[in-house]
Amino acid sequence: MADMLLQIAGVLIFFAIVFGVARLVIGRTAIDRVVAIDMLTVVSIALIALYAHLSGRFVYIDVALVYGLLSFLAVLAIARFLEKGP
Amino acid sequence: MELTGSILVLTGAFFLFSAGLGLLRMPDTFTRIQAGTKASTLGNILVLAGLGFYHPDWALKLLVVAYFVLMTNPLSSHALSRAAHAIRTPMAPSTMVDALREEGDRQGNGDVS
Amino acid sequence: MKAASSLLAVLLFGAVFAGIVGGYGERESVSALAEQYLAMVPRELGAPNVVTGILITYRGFDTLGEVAVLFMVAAGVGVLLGGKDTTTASEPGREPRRPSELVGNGAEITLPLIFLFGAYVIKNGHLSAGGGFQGGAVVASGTMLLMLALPATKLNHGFLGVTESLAGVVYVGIGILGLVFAAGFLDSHILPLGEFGTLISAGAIPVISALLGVKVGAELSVIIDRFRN
Amino acid sequence: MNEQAPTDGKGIRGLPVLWLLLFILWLIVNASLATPILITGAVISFAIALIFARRSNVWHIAVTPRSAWHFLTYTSVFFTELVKANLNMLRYVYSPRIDIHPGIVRVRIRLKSPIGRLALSNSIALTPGSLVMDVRGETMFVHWLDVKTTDPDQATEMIVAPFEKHLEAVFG
Repeated sequence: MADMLLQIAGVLIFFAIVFGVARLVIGRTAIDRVVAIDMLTVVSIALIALYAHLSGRFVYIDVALVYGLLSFLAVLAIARFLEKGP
Repeated sequence: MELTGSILVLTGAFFLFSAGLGLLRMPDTFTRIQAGTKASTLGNILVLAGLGFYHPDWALKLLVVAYFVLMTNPLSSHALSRAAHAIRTPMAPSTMVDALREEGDRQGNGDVS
Repeated sequence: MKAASSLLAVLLFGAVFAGIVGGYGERESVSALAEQYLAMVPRELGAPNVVTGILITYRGFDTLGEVAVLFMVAAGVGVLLGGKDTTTASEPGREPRRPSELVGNGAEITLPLIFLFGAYVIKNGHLSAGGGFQGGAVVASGTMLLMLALPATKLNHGFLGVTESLAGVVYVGIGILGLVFAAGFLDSHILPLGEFGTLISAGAIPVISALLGVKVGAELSVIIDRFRN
Repeated sequence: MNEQAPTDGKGIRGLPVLWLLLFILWLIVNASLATPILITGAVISFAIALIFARRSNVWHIAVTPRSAWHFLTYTSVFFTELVKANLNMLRYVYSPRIDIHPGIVRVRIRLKSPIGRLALSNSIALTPGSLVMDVRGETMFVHWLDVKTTDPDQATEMIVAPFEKHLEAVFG
């Protein structure tokens, strides 16, 4: 039962990623794409944590933390860059 | 125990899914930022909490990750929306009022400290 | 047209990524050489993290070379970009936008946590995932956050330079100590092996790893700061 | 930041709080209570706390039973609002036609301390239909997903008031 629920959760997360990528492709403006990337990162953190559970490796939680940190930096940097304008 | 955890994970995944859908469906950049930030933050926290039920010994570290997301995600969305407003990203036609634009125009849009 | 090309790019990337993920499986068996290393490193060096053990002792000379390359990069960037401070200080045209107050506050709060995490990754070098280079990179990303969110901050290049040189000198010094007291240059047996799996164990490996972390962090910080203007 | 720093901005009043926080965090990420880890953690967190407590006045927090109680209430208010915000968001996302009237309104904030303002803006960003666009002095510009009023006082009452009460008691 519990495993099945986890599998459904995995499918839902997969579709979340698909939607995020769709927004990344459609874009419209650069900011929209960055928003999509930001959201994809948060989804990935959840996914990494889930993978840490599935493979039973505690170390991967550190990976999630580093990933969150780096994506936060990236979004700030891009926002700063776009703010300055062309 | 495991069932509680998996239900939490599933709820979180559902919120992440809604975040993706909101990102796709919302009419303009700012509303997309809102949908993306809120739903994905809660979804992420729920997934981490659910995993905490599976592994009680991981709980504290998962809490650190959740706290980190809780702190950085709104900040990055704030930085993004600020940048979007600064470069005059178009807003949805149904937008009613833009106090920041009025204020910025009154200040000569220099915005220098 | 633009949407089509970006869709194509995403699809190609997805295909490559799917190939990688699809073909990925935890390796069931290891080759003979890996087997030997896996048995030898914990026994001889006392380090659970085999990769760091190999990097710092058996391949210690190569690591020294890598650090030297990084040092030369830092020096080169300094030479190429260093002298421009006065000319680019203030462009008359458009003033840069004031950075967000909230982001600045957030950075003030997150920075100590990032540096602490960097220290944790460095400290983990010989135990589990982590090590000097990785931890140094985390520390340098903290510096980058400092540059982004609080542009008014000035880095103390003199202090960073001294720290980095000192770490380098001590690193080589440990290498020479290994030559004198143990089997050869950068041999980690100058300190006792200690209890397997604890922080103070595996001879000089944690010390070397910490020195590497400090050195890499300082060097990358200087490089990032040089590129700021 | 710097322009509104009080005169004792260079002090080390925030040192104990920051040191304790970093030390606890160190123990959590290490997931161990061995002696060497305790000692290195104390030294490293002290060094980092010394550097950052002197840099800024962000960490000037007085911990009293009253502020701790208000912090707890704030946390519970925050989580209920977070869940409410998400259910609200779900309603918009899954409705066949998205019928919203977004806009940017002006609200007033009374909080002075940097960390309080940050906590407030993060709370606003995560609660029903609002997102902080910019802060200028005492005015905060909030993007509102469904504008109900453009009057600053009423908007303040609706968006800021639930958190500000508690945050003011915690951070000032």
